[in-house]
Amino acid sequence: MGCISCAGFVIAMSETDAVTLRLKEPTTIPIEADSICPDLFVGRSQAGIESLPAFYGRRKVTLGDLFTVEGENSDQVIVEGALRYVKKIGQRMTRGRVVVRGDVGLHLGAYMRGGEIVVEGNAGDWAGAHMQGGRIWIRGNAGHLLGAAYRGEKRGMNGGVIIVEGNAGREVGALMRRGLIVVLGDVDEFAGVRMITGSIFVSGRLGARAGAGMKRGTIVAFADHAELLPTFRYDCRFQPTFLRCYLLQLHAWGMSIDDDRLEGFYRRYHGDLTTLGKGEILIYDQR
Amino acid sequence: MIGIINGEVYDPQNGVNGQICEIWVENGKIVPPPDLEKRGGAQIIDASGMVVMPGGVDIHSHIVGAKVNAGRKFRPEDHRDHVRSRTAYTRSGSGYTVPSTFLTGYGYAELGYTTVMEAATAPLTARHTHEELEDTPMVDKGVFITMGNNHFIMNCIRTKQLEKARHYVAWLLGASKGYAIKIVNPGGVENWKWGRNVSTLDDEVIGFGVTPRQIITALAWINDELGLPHTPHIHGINLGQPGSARTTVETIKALEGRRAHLCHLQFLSYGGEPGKSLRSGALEVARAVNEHPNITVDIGQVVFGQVTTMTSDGPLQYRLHQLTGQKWINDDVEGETGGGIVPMEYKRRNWINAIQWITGLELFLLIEDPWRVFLTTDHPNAGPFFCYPQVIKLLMDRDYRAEMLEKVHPRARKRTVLAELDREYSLYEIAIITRAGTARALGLKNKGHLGLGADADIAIYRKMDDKEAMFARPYLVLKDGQIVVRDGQVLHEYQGRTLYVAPSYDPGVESDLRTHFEECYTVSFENYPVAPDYLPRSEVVSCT
Amino acid sequence: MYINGVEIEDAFAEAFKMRAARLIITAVNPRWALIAAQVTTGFATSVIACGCEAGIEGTVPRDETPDGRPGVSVLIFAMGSKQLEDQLMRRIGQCVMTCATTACFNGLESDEKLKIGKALRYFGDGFQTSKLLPSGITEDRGKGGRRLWRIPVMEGEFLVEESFGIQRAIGGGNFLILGENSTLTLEAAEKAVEAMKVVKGVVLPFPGGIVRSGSKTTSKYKFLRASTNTAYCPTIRNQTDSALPEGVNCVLEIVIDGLDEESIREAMRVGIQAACIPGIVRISAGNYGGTLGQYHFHLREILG
Amino acid sequence: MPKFILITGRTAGQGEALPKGKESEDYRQATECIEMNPVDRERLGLQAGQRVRVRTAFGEAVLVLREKELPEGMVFVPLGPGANALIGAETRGTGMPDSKGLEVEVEPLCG
Amino acid sequence: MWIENVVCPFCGCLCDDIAVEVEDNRIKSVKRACSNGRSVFLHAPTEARRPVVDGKEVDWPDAIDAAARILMKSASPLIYGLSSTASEAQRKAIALADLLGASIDSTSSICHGPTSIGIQSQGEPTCTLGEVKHRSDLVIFWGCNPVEAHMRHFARYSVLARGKFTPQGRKDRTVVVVDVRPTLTARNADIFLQLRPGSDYEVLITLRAMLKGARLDVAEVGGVSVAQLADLVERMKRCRFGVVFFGMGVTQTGGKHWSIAELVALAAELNAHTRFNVMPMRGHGNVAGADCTLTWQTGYPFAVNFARGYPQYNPGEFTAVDLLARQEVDAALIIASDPMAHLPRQAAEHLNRIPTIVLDPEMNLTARVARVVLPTAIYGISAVGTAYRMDNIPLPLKKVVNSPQPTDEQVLDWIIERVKT
Repeated sequence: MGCISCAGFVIAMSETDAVTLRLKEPTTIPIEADSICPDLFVGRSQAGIESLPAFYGRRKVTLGDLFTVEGENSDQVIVEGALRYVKKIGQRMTRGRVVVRGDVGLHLGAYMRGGEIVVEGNAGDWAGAHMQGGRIWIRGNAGHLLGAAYRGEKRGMNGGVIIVEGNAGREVGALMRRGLIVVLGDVDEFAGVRMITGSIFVSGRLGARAGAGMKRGTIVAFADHAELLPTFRYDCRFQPTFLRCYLLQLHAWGMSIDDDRLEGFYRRYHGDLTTLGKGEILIYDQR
Repeated sequence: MIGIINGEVYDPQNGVNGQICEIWVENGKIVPPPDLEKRGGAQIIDASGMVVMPGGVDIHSHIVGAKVNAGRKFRPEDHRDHVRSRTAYTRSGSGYTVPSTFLTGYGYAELGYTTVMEAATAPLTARHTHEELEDTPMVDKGVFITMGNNHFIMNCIRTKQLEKARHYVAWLLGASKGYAIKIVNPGGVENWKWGRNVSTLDDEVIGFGVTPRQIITALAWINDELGLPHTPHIHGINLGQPGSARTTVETIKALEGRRAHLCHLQFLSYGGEPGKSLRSGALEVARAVNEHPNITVDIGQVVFGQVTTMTSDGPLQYRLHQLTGQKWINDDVEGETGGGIVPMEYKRRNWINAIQWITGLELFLLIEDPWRVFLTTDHPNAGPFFCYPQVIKLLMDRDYRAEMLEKVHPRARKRTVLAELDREYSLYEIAIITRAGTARALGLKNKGHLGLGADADIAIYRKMDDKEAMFARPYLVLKDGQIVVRDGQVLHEYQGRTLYVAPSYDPGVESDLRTHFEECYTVSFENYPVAPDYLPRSEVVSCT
Repeated sequence: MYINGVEIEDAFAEAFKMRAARLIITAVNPRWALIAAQVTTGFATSVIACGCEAGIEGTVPRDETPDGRPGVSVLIFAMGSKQLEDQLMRRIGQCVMTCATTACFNGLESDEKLKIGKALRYFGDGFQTSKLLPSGITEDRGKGGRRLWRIPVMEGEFLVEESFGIQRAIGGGNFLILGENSTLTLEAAEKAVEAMKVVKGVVLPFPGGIVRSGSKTTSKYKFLRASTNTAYCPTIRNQTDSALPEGVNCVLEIVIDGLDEESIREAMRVGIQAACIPGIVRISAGNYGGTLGQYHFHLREILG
Repeated sequence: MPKFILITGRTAGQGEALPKGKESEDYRQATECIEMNPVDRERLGLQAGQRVRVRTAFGEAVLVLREKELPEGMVFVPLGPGANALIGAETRGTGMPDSKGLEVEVEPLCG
Repeated sequence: MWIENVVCPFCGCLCDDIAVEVEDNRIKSVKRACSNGRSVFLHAPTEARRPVVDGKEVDWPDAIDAAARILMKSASPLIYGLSSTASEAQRKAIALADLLGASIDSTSSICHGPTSIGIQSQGEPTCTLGEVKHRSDLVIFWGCNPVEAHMRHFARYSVLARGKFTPQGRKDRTVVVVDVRPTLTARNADIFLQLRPGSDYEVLITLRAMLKGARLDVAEVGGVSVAQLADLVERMKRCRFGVVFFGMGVTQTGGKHWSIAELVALAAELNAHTRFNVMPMRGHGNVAGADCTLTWQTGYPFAVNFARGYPQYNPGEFTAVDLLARQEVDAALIIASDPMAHLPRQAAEHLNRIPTIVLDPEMNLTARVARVVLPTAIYGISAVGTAYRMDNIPLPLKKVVNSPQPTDEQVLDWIIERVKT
């Protein structure tokens, strides 16, 4: 780890204009709160926001039942409290910004189309599933199936950017169709499984079976070792110019990029040979 | 007692063509108008400005059973965004092209349909089908039993023991609580179990020494001998292939005047040569249908959008899997049949799909006798059943049809006669192709009409210029005389009947069957038949 | 009007509408970026016979290029978008792709785009791949961002942007330096070219930025539409309707193609000022009586 | 401490004992055991029939050692309470815990 | 009295040729069943048991009332089990889940749940067991051990069975076993490929690549030489009718559903050369039925949640192990299963913390910790019903002895009625 890192991250957001929600009671009963979505808060009074629907287990309730709400009519949203069991925050959002102070539950920003979500803690499984645009920035760890497709679907993430400063779980970017996922820590097995195209960058350890069944797309391992499937074949050691473009973009977003990774050489493997074989895994190999 | 008054009634079976007349209902049946005294206590439905029809009767749809359920199971992506919440009176569910059972029942009722025939079940899995039917509310229903690749029947044909086959078929229908004989790609499905198919009526079925022609003619003969209410229900050979129009016409000729129903004819009416590019063969097929009064057909009209193709035609489904690259289920059933499932999308701008769409409409418009051509989408193969109103609009509204034709791939438009066909179906004809005709073809004497003694299955639609909107949301639907749907919404759940036949047979055939089961099946003869308690409400439809 | 004793004639340069693209060519070091840029802008002095006019706009430092490598900015001008597309295909394909270590990026934000990389990618013979570089957080549904094509070549990969923005531009801004002798006139012209390098959005398409064979739009020969600018040729000054004042024995022209009027104006301003050295008699400008070009750059206005 | 790969699974004994009840002696005997090959067993200095402590990252169980033909480095525990004490509840987004292939330590039960 | 053609409800084979001798409402002897099946019949409880609430025996109405109260009070109830009861009871359980807005999951999630997920991405070329009996000349058992878990599978369906096109039974077939250890099944194989644990995925994807003719840079995969794999690929291409039976050796190891997807893809692609099918070896007698009933009522085979009033599906979210381990449920209704014995301890422990209701013919480990214990008749022995064989063939279960207990179906019906009022 450490070849790409994120030192300072500043959230430019005026808290006075934002809508702040604070979960009243910690609970392990799952809460579905897809109504915490900037699009729905615009043009709504505080009372209007409080009356938006949510589910506490099997009980249909309102956001006001579960959260104290401050502010109104804004696409800038702050969510606070013990949110590990709160699901679907920012689902289908197209604009604005959601800042989650702490850990958050499943399906964060699923089907998201625009705007930004920042999680200051860890996120649960399926964050950014079927995402189409916008950016999700997770300062802690992400769960499994980050930016993945739900079961049975043909394609997952279709645009946008996900950045995870910690680790991510299994099946990162499964069936990814477009977009960029950057994990600064480690990822578990099956990163980019059956990806159609898109980019997955892993700064820490790239788990086993990365790129299994991938058609096109790029997986980059910035650590200098990764265990690959037999259905990937070595091509060459080279300096991919396109990768510089991506790294500089990350730099522009506030990440520090190790010079060796920018200027260095990468071993290129192509696969998966059970499909088109146009995918590639690039593994850093010294400067 | 309920009286429906002031409505414009379409009851083709009884020659009522839009006249304003009263329909009276009591104890689930159509009854004569009561005297004034009794009228006082009756519930009166004022159907002014509305169209009153018998409840819809779907002659061919895949709604329940092993294959449909496998389709549901492997397509969560079909269900995720198509859900129905529970209410105090109805169950929840999910699914678009392959909806869950309760949704299917509600969905049909909400279109004004009150009877639906499940088009294909392997007898070995009939128990499953009946379990699902029990969970399919609102409608009366029946099941067609696949027999076109049945080992026992093929053995009888080879050894020229058609009488034995006849007794077997009678036993099988009773044992599976089926309604009709279904034939799917006769011989081709058996050959698929060796990776092959048939392409002509005289190809040999591997290991059995019989031909598709022999299977079809034998089952047509048996059907007549047993006096089954419906005809044999035939999905012929070469489905989906260029040149299928020719084998379809040959099949009609091979029947030599015997009654038969050819299902989803659109898929079997393509011109051109095998292996070459597809074109409509509707003219050729429609001519043959027009010339053969023994034949009825349903169309299997393509509706643009998502579908789930599912047939017992194993080799066809494998071909679709290879063509589309979509996920594929294959399901070979021992000694009886096979099957496959592949998700698909019909696109306007795909010229092959456009030709399929055109072929269906051409058949609708070229087959002259509405009593012999019926509306289906072969749900969910060519389109979901809830798209029927869209098809009705295409048939009733020439301008809409022309407008839609403009939107399809130009290559498909080039060689079609569709643009020249300006026939428009009347409400009377729509009533025939969606209820009166289908009920008659199924031999359901109490359905598809509003004459005295008929089942009080009634659909009342608000009369509108936009026929799609009109048929999509009936004002009221009555099932067995109860109002079950209002303004296109199910009011409460209602358990319909399962219709089946129980033709008599020589019990002597059972000893042969025991041997057959020991040799051929992995289940015992005793555990094969579906007991009557699987049918909570049932009705045996008599044979002639 | 005089600058450093040099007369600024009350004349105007007549310029016309063109379409332009900007390429950012990068390479492993400045040398190779420059080689690629020079070759790409070679044989591109005049649309009359070169198909386009092109030149090097300037160097681009590492921290301003999309891939963080040294770059050179190139502007290419043509009479219409069709011709421009044709020239970009040829020049990027033959001059940038062939050149060791290079990559080629779009340098112009515009709604009007030419799909150059998208067409060039076929050189990859099926092995080309593309990457969609995300640009920010406002993008919706994968739109936005820049698509880059990676074409495998013997050395590694040639990276070229899918689309190049093009915009309305102006060709034919100019001024004439009328001097006492050829030595001083060339010196003045060189000084002008040097000074104009700092101006963004313009290039000087002629060799070294200077043209000696200025032209007029007629010819005595039917097959020729343009011929030498007889009014400014000193060797035939008394055989023609000469525009040369006394004491002028050499004229050099500087032609400027630019992305907008303002940059051409600025280029002319700094160029003329630099050219006004002792030995220069007059600064003039080429025009066709205002009948041909839509843009008129009045010298005195620019310098006033 | 040498690490072994744990495989769990059905056995005939466990299946047969199941209908006799989870609290039956048969069921306990059929499930509360661990199989190991003789080479590994000798290397650890263990005896068949001996009780051993088996430990994973998720939990531990005390099981009776049995000798069985198995690849070296692998141990087998029949499905049951013993196996369930050893496997974790993390399903990694699949619903299915990692019931096979875990690393385990096996040591003689002291005291 | 001998009762013939009894369906044994123990495992997914659902052998329907069992003969059971009954005297005085007790099963005396059993013919043709395997040792597991025999044990099921011979140890079936027949003595009367009363429901238990909070450790005290109560009457049925009180027990139903207690169960209903727990469920109604719960904000997030779980219904789990289902695989050892009849489909009629499964349907009632789903109706109850729908009514409550509960999560419902079957033991599928810890056996062939990954199979369902794999099928959802890839499909499933399959067939009924009779097809295997009649046609198969290449039978592969991958990560399953029928000799111990499905004891009559060889004889009735897959290896020894003689069929129309396999008149010589075993001699007509090549049997391949792929496993990580030499199981009893492997001893019966013509070819045994012993894999390194957890490498099923690698081997499967390699076979697929080899079938495609791809050149690979490796000499061995998962402890098996490429030459051996090439031999297997050739056999698969050349056979007349091949089938792969697979079990938890595939579903429970690393690749999980992706291994299944590869296996399915391999079989599907082999159909370009010959006929090839796959079939999961389903464990419990009616676990296939649980998949079926859940699917036709909700659209999904397991891991279903009704909290929003309609079914949502997500393995890893609505599966029992996850719901329990994350403590997302506050009440549980367990039907014909023993999660205290079968789930990872971390998950099972939550059942100790929350009110749990158990419907089961036996006193099991879960019943020990349950607030409400509802002893029911045992399906296929003292209750009729329908069960689905591993190939989804529905079979009628018999009631060979009378039980004083109500059936699962009846009890669930009572609970539904009580919840409704």
